[in-house]
Amino acid sequence: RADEVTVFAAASLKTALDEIAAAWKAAGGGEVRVSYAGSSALARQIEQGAPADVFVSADLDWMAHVRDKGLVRAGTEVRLLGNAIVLVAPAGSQGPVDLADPLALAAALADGRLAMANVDAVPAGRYGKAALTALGLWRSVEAKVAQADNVRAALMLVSRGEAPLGIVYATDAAADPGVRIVARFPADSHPPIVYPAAVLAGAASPDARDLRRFSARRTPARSSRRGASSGWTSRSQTERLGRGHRDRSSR
Amino acid sequence: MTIEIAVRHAVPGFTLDVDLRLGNGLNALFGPSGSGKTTLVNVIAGLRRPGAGRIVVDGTVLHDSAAGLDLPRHRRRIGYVFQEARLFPHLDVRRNLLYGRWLRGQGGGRAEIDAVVEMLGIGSLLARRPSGLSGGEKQRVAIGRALLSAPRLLLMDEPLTALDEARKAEIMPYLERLRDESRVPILYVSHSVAEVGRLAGEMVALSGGRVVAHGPTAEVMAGLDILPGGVTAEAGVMLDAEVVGTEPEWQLTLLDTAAGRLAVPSGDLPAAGRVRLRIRARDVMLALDPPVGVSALNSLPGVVEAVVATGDSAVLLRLRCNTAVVFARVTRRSAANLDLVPGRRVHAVLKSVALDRAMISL
Amino acid sequence: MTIEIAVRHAVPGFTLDVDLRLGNGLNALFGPSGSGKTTLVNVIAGLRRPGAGRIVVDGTVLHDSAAGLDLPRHRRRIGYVFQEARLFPHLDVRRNLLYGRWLRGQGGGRAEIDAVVEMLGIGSLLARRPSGLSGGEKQRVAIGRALLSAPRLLLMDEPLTALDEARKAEIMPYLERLRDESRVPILYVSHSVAEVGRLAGEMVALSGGRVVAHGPTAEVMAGLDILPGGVTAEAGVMLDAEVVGTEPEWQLTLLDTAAGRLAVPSGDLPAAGRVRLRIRARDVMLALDPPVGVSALNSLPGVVEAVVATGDSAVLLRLRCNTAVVFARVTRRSAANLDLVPGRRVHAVLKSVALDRAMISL
Amino acid sequence: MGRLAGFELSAEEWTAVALSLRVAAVATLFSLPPAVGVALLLARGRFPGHAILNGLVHLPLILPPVVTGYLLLIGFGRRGVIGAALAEHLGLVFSFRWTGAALAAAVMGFPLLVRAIRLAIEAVDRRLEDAAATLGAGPGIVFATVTLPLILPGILAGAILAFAKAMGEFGATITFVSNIPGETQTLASAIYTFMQVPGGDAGVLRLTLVSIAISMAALVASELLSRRIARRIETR
Amino acid sequence: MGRLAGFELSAEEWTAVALSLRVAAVATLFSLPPAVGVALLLARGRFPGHAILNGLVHLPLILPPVVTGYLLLIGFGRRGVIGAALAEHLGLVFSFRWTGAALAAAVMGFPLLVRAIRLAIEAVDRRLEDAAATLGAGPGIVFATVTLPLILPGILAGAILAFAKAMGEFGATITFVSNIPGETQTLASAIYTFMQVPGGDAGVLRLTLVSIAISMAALVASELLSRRIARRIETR
Ligand SMILES: Nc1ncnc2c1ncn2[C@@H]1O[C@H](COP(=O)(O)OP(=O)(O)OP(=O)(O)O)[C@@H](O)[C@H]1O
Ligand SMILES: Nc1ncnc2c1ncn2[C@@H]1O[C@H](COP(=O)(O)OP(=O)(O)OP(=O)(O)O)[C@@H](O)[C@H]1O
Ligand SMILES: [Mg+2]
Ligand SMILES: [Mg+2]
Repeated sequence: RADEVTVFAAASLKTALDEIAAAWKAAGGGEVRVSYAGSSALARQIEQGAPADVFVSADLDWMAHVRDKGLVRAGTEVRLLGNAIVLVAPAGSQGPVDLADPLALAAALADGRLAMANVDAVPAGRYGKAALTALGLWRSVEAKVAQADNVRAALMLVSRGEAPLGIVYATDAAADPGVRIVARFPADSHPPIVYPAAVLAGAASPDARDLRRFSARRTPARSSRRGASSGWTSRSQTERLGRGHRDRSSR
Repeated sequence: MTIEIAVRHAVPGFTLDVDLRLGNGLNALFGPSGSGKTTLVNVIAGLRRPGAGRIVVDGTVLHDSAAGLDLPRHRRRIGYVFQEARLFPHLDVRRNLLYGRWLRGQGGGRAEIDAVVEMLGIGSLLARRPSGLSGGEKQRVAIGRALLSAPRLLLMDEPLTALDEARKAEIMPYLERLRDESRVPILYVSHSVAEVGRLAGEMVALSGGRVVAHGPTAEVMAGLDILPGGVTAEAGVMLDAEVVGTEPEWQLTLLDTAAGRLAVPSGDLPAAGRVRLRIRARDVMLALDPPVGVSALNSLPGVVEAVVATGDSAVLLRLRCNTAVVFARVTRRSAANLDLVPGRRVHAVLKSVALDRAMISL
Repeated sequence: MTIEIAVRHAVPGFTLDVDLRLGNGLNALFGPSGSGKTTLVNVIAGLRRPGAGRIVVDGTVLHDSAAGLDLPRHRRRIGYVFQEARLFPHLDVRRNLLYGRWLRGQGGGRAEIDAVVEMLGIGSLLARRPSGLSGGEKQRVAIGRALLSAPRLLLMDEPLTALDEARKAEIMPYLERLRDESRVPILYVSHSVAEVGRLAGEMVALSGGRVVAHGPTAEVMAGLDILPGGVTAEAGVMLDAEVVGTEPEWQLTLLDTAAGRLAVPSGDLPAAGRVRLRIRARDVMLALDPPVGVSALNSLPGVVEAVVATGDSAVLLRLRCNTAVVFARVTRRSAANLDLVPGRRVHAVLKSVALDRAMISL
Repeated sequence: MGRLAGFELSAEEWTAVALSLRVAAVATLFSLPPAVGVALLLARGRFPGHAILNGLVHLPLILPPVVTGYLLLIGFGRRGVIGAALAEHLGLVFSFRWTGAALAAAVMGFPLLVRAIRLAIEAVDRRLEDAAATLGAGPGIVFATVTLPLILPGILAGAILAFAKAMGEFGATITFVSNIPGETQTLASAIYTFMQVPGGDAGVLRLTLVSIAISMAALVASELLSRRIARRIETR
Repeated sequence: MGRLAGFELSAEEWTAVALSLRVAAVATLFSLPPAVGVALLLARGRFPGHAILNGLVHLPLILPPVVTGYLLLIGFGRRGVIGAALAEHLGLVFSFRWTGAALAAAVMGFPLLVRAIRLAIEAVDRRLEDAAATLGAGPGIVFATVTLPLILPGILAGAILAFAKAMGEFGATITFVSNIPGETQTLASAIYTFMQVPGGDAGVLRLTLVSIAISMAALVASELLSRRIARRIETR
């Protein structure tokens, strides 16, 4: 199936990539098969010779890991999408939280938990921890963090009311009516949130080489359902975010 | 105490249909393989629910289909010695024996336990698990387990078949005592006429799921020739007898029966009191004159009353000796030779050694 | 064909230690419960590996501990009727019966199968599963299964105990024929002297894991009084006999034995040829003069040779009638009355009906 | 020291080990009685909802663990129908507690436990139970004195399966009670965390070996125990 | 249509359903023979490596599924020691094929299968096997004609457990063979994918119900079958 592109993509990108793939196909770009899984699993699979043409990672680290193994076709790497992290609370809750106030976050939590994705392993968690640290808030909430398997699970903990606050991607917060954003983390408080994509060295599909053309169709502007902002950062923002933090491992 | 059983129970290809009223004591259930003995016993124990019927033991209704009544099996207080031992594999012999007792909170009764253990010869097995026991050992433990559970009715399904004669001879007197002293009625399944004759007051003969004969063992035995699985060799009569004296030097005991006086080996017979004596037709020799110079000690004068049955080579004759009936089986040729027709006066000659302990029940 | 068994097998608390050489035909293994019969049979079948020893059947070494040789059980070609039926629960009766045959690729032999099925009376059970069978039915199917597996040695562990007399009477002649016609040696475990006496050419008595008597059944039987579990009632002799004539009108058959001529009921006896007759000591009455006017048809002149054993009430006398030994059990009182001391001339009086089919083996 | 250093556990990891043991043990022990009950119902009962109960028991096996975790969250979370009631009336809180991890492990292991026990119950010779009944034992006593001892090896087999499963379970656990070091971070969650980061393989290996060692020890112990029980109740 | 629309499956989802069925069926069927063999070894064998074999069998239960998946990837992947050998000599490729998903499901279900069969074997009355041997049946024939028929209910119970497990398994599968639509995307992986995106709940519910329906059907069928077998071999 030479005309078919197999994309290994981080599972959190499903909504966005499905739209991009549909647009690509509509523009005569041929079939796209996307295998959604955790970036770690995908990277290990690529390492073991997976028949993937394109890798879209949830963070720069796993992309760097794959690149270091010599599995990425040189010069094909792009920053496909960007994102931001926000502090969310269940939909019915009160007021915003002032992240500049060193006591506000802990006070808002009271004896509840702060839902985050795994702060050591999952990108969203790592970004959140970095931001909280940069803002000097980490110590005050460290013991109250509930680390979920992934950012979606963290979101769910908040929307189900299990946790009063959570740190998730802006895209997730935008898609879930069960939560409202109570604070946005400054973009410079954490490493850039970018989703790098690259053509893999073993890519079989000729179309895959045209990743730039593929990635041009990225950035779904609007979430079709609610008409609100989907939360993805624009292309220009993404490029900007990437600069200066290029390829830095956050660990 | 009475046992009323009127049940109908059908499985594909077999129907048990009995209506019985049994008295106290030991009642035998007799019949060929597949005649429904185990099925009936299971129904009484509550292990099979009859299609229809009523079972009453000692005034307690165990089952009444019409009234929708069915006493749970564990409340029936029935001791059941199964045809296959069914010992608990996870308990040692001692715990198997005491299982029922323990449930009824009767830890005590050491003497009774010891007596049963001794009688069954299982003292050396108490700490063992059932898995290593021989067939007969298992069966003995199973008997002990049922005996010790203080039942109000004891069901024993071929309990002694796995045992040797000597062991049977040890257990039978115990069952006699149980029957006579404990007032626990016993329903005793057996193929052995000798066992039944010795132990059972009443006897029920089953065939094809139906009762074909029922009555005092003596009477049913007398008709054994006509029973299915005709055990001709064992046909005979049961006589009530009174111990009237002993001849200590010869170790003989004298019994007075309705047929006359008989000398039998003393063995463990009491020195006084009543016993029952079984006289098998095949053990009776007939003589026209009182025999002299023969080893047989007993000779009862009597009259031939009837030819009960005629076989190929032998006839079964009913004699009246005094007031009692005695059967004799002789060859047709002897019957012709001696002209043994009704009315003929004869002497029934009986060896004392043929009237051994197996023929006498206490 | 011979069977050599010299094995020692110990389990905690019990040691089997036998050294036997058995001839062809049916050999009985006799002994009280727990004496090691099943253990021995299991060792021969290969189900228990003896601690040490050697087992040779018909020249084939089944086991030789010294040589480290142990023929796998499935290659021993031993038909085994277990003490508990052990039918395959997932196969119907027919498939149970044909299991061994099917394994040996002998689908045919319809006639033989039909004969076995008929003899065992299990024709109506063929399509049933073992679970619903009665105890006796199971046992009969188990017998059929072993018989039909074309074994070179047949082990039967109390095969008839679960059966009624009538059924036994049907199966025994079949076993006699099997013994005589098929040349398959049979090791037959039984507690029943009657069965053993009728069927077995040789007899081994076990007690506590050891052989306490071994020899021709007649000889061992004669010594039964001294055997453990003394089955005194069954003591007697076995006599070889020749059918010399019949009295068709009376359905009697005349047998010539070393002790003299005897008339017995004809039944299914052949009109000519040799049979064996068991005469129980308890059935022998002694008379000083030939009795007249009595129903007993047989009277053998003889001489008291010895008092073999003396019990409380009875003595066992050894007589010589012609060239044969016959035992008689009489009360001590009779022995004294008639002065039955060695050298005394007497007549052994025997009822023909006491010499019934159960006492005769073909 | 040098070469072994890589295999030394951090304090946090020791905590995870201890927690895993506690979670697995509690999950197994507490699910035993209901598992025996359900197995008994399924093996012996003939009632209308039989198939449904059977299906329900198998559900945690059929569903992806995260879905099970999600359902647990909905049911037993702080705002969950059952969770709220339990918290109010019994003071029993599952959400973000190790008890929740135990609940998740118990639920995930339940089908394994029930199946093993059910198989054992179905293998029991009911004639022995009949014999006990004639000796005066009511259904409860028959169960306690005959059935239960006879199915012990099956219960043990099921328990060891459930324990092993609890040691390895993390999908439902992390979804239900997330991953709070010292509270709900079990060995499996810790391993998973290491799997997610590049270069975490050494950590994965180390904790995996610990997990295997613990489960092996449990396995060997259960084998010995079960062999001992089996020897006591063999019928041969 | 309107209200049902949410429950209609897309073409891709139908593919996932079909694939799941195939994966679960193949995994269960192919793991049956080795499971019976291993169960036999564990139940009857007395050999030095007994404990190790037993531990190995339980490993997939003890390890977090992602670790199992990772080990499979390393061992049976294109570059894996075993995977490379199999591909070269037998042309059997697991990596990123549905066969790999089946392998993962088989491995994950193996402990359940073995345990169920082992319990059944241990419940067999060996005296019946002895009887068959005296009738001339060698060990293999005894097994085929006596043991096997008697343990059928246990095998069935194990198979249904393994099948259900295969339907729900995704941790090891997604780690080993990824989540490629039409090739390795099973129902469980599809559910996982839905769980990862906001608003995927409807998809999760829909696919979960399909998964449950399939497993329930299998469950009910196995119950009926097993009851039929059990009736044939009851000893009462
Ligand atoms: N594993 C064992 N451990 C201890 N004793 C045993 C074991 N197996 C058998 N025995 C003992 O060996 C003796 C012989 O047993 P066996 O089954 O051979 O007796 P048997 O002669 O067949 O008796 P029965 O007529 O009652 O069947 C018995 O006392 C039995 O308890
Ligand atoms: N479930 C069943 N289905 C069909 N027939 C059955 C079933 N249970 C018992 N039977 C038949 O009922 C008859 C009576 O069985 P039962 O066990 O009562 O006989 P029994 O008199 O105890 O015989 P035995 O002396 O051989 O033990 C047998 O022919 C048996 O095959
Ligand atoms: Mg019966
Ligand atoms: Mg025996």
